[in-house]
Amino acid sequence: MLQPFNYHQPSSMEEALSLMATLPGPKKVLAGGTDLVPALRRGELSPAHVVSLKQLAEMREIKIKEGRVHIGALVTFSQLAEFRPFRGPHNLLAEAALQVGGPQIRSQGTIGGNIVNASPAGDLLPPLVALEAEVRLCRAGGERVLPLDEFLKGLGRTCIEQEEILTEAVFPVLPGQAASSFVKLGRRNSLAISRISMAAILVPGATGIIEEARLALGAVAPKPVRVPRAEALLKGRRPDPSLLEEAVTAVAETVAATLGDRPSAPYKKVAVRGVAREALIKAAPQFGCKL
Amino acid sequence: MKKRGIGVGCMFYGIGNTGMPNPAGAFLDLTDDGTVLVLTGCADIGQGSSTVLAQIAAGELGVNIEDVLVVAGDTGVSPDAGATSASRQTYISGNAVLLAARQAKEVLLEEAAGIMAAAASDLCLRDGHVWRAGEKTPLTVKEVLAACRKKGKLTLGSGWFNPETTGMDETGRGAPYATYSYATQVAEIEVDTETGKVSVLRLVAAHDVGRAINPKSVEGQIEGGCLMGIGYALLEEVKLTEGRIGNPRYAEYLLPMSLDVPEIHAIIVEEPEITGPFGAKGVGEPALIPTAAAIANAVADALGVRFYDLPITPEKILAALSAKGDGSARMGEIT
Amino acid sequence: MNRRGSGCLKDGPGVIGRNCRRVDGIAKVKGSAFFAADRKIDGMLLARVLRSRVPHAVLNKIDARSALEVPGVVAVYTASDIPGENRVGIIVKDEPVLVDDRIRRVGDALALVVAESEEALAAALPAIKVWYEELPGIFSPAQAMAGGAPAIHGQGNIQSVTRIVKGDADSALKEARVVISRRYTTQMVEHAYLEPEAGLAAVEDGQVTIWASTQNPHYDRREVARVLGIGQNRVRVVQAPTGGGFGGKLDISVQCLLGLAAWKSGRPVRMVYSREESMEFSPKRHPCVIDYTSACDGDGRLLAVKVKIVGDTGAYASYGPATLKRAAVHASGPYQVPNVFIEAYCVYTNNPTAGAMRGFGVPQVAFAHESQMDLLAGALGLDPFTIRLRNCFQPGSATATGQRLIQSVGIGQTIEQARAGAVQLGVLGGKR
Amino acid sequence: MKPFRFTATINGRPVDLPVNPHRRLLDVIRDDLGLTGTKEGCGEGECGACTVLLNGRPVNACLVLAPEAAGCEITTIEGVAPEGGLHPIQEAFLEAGAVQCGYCTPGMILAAKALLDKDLSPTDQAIKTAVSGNLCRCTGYIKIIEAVRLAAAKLSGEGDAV
Repeated sequence: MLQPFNYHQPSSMEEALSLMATLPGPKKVLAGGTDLVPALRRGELSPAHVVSLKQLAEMREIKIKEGRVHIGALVTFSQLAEFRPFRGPHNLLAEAALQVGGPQIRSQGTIGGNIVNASPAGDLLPPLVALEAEVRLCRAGGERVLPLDEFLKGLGRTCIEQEEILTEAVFPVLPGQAASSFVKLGRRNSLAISRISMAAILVPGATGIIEEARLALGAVAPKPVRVPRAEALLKGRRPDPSLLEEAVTAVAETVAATLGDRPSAPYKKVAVRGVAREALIKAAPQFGCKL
Repeated sequence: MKKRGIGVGCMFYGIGNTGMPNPAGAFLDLTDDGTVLVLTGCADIGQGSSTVLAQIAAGELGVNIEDVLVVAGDTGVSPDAGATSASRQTYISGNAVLLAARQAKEVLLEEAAGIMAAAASDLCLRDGHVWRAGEKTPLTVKEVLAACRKKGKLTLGSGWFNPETTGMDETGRGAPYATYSYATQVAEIEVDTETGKVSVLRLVAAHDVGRAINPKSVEGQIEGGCLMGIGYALLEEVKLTEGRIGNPRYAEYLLPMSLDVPEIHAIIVEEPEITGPFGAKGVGEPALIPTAAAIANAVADALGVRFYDLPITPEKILAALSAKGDGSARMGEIT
Repeated sequence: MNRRGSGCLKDGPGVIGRNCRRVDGIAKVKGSAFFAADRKIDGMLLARVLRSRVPHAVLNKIDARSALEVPGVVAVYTASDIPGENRVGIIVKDEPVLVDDRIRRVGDALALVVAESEEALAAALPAIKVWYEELPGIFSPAQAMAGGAPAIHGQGNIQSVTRIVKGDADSALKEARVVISRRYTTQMVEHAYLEPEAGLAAVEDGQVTIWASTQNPHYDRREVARVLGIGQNRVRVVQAPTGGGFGGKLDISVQCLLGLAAWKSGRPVRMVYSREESMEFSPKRHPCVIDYTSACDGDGRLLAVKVKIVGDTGAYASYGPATLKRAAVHASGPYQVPNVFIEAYCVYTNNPTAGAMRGFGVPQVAFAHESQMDLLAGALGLDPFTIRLRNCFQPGSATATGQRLIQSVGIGQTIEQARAGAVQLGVLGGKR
Repeated sequence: MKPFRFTATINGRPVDLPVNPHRRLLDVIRDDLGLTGTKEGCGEGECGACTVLLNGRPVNACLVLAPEAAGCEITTIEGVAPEGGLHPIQEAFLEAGAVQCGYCTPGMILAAKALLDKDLSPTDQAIKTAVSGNLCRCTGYIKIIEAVRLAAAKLSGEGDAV
């Protein structure tokens, strides 16, 4: 049984924003509900008002325009996983979406919820950080756009304000020749919380060298982290097994520094090597081959 | 790096409670139209006992299973069958139902013997007919039932069975179970030496169940047991702090799910138990028992490092691998 | 009289050995099987238990007056409302239905609230005031067995000891070629059946009927009758379709509380555990510490085993004594061992109760004895199948308890067939 | 808190009833509509026992606030079988021995249906993925996976060949 609250189902963005601006007392935005409803059931949250975004159909769309991908906050994990244009360079998003929960959670849970929850283990966050995504936050009479990395404050905290609604995530389209991957390590193969995850984007140049590398790790810090040392190391070089080892070591060293002495550190310091290795090979099979 | 390993686990398991009486009773009504009602206290909790008991009654009375209705686990109408535990219900309640069926059948066969001028011991029931010396006769069960009723004879049965056991004395001597089931499982696993993750690839599970009354149901028990055993070996642990459970939710107490399932090859071995109903023993618990042992041995085979505490988690594996070489991986000492 | 069923292998044509469909299958695939939580009776009340959040304490007083003022609350029952005996347990009657003197674990039932709605229950539970005096807790068998440890149940904390002695294990160890000693530890495990505990009770014509998710309706009947102080003939327990049990639904959960509530209130009452309640308060698989020594000769033939098993049964005995006894009987595995010394201790602590769970102590000892077999094989360079075949029971073998096995001894067959199966599948290659 | 008017189509039939907005779709289905085939196993989306189809997609009814499902087409286990008969998936579950305690079964069947409504020749991996949000503690999933494979064959008219 959930504790009672007032429920609102605005039929337009304006109405939603005006409710957010005017409703008194604690309020929560309801998107997919897969995290909010259990929190209500456990009594961890007891908002006076729940504002449902159900009717805001425009937030359910994925659009590609002017070189940027716009993903509405209500886009579900299933939608992301099934979105055909994400089969190519952007497949890290589809792969990450497919690793979330099980089919039921994926039909319901949304990208907006995943971002605003800001769990260190949020599956979509490393891909979005690697994609250098921004988030749009709207309020009555205004909006702001923030880089995701800046928006996330770590351990479930973000810089969203009480009256704001996150409406979309936006990122630049990757070049056509780019390849990407997402790898998640959980205790089991579905309905698992990520223990370590990694998103990798590699942009090859004309001669087969790596022109650009972007790596983002999840669940090793209060929020997803990029690995600049490993990215720099990969840049301008050709993927092969020895470069892989260098990169994996660079990732592991960065993680060791991030983890400090938390209880999971001894495990994660080592295990991240396996995750990084798999992610890099998935993004560029040449890493795995003896050339 | 991924390393494969193979491990073996064996077990035996006494069917029924340990060294103490644990009877089960059953009532059976062979009704006028030849259909059968079985009343049993045996709780079917999903393992399929009601189906197996229906098969046993049908088998003894020579009717179709569709003609048997089992009313189970209602103390208002059914006799005590003891607990659904100790892998005992097929063997013990199975025998109780068999005996109840036999008692009802004896009335019927005696009547049939009179009609046919034959010895009751030469007769049996099959497909709704009376058979004599292996040959079908035109006499139907329904006709015999009608003849019984005409004389005021009811075809009811009651049966109870208590496995023959003795208690254990203070040095443990005794025969605590009437029969034992046996099993051997072979596990093939793969360990990722970087993440410590163990994947069970294949399990071969050979179980001596005496006789499989319902083979598919036996396989179902074995497969389910194997998966529970995988959870025991690798995943599951109730976390306690000062008597308080820290992970009382499915989100925190993880069970294996469909994507974690290996190939499971169940092999049913039948070494009939002469005191069992149609030779049957039990399988419910044996299904789970050797799995963790086999997996632990497979992990040791893969890594050359043995684990002495369950569950074998990725953390323990990586810790042990990093300690390997400093003598932590001991082999058997030879004296 | 002890009657034996006969083999009767000539009978049972067709239907025996056939994959008949489950007799309860259609209702289950259609969703029409009525589990206990699906059942409703007009005028039905709902019940929920107030449970202890501390592991060990003297209970002084419960004041439910404010809870009774919550609209919709019909009654709050405590131990003094129990008309019969306030102790249940399959082997030892040591567990209160509602605590009357001492709290022995987190989750002990203190009071039962009966109300018209979930909302009323939710408001009433926190309104009940409980006074208690906390006592130091005991959270491991080692602590419980140490000299001077406070007794959780009056006498010492060792609930039971099972000893199995055969031959002279100590002398045999001296003669052995290989001796291996290891300590094995196993964890506490949850049954995690999909259906949380649930039941519904109603009183009619002086008989109380309880529909419950259970593995043993006749045991439930005995306990409810004792607790209510009425004849067993006036208690009817109907096992509702039960969504798994694995041993965890052998103990009393909702039955006595529902019987009490329906008996006292005169109205039908339903209680359904949440998942958390089920996982926190149902019995568990015993965590065990197993010290195991095995010895064999140069051919890998077992000469002796010495085993000490300590199982943490938590606050109440439940099936603990039987679990540890069974663990002892099975500790030497399906092998002929001429010299055996086994001790199994069932120990009280202030941890959650451990009771019956599928395998009943044997998965724990199997982990140990099978690891030992591989260690012995490794020491002698033997194949794991070979050492097992060399030692396994045959018709005529005697077990550790001296029981002679006459027939239906299939262990050798299972080893051979598992190996053959593994070879056929390519799990085992030619190299072995 | 004011009741919300819950209008939806459940198992092909329109429903229209006032519902307090803090109630879950699961509560409406089980308590208000008496469709108790949908089971509650955990109340937090971790077991799939309460799986229903919402506009054809599988969801955990315990995670859906009732008003969120308003206007949707909802299928529960009671709406799967044709009048007086069984759906081929239900048949297949019986035939394959995929049912033990039966508590996960309705949710499993709906998760399978969500897959087979879109794909009649799923790979084993697709089948495992389709039921990867549904816990079963009895079967080891092997026979459930077999049942879905069998159901796919039945539905694509190859039932007898399997």
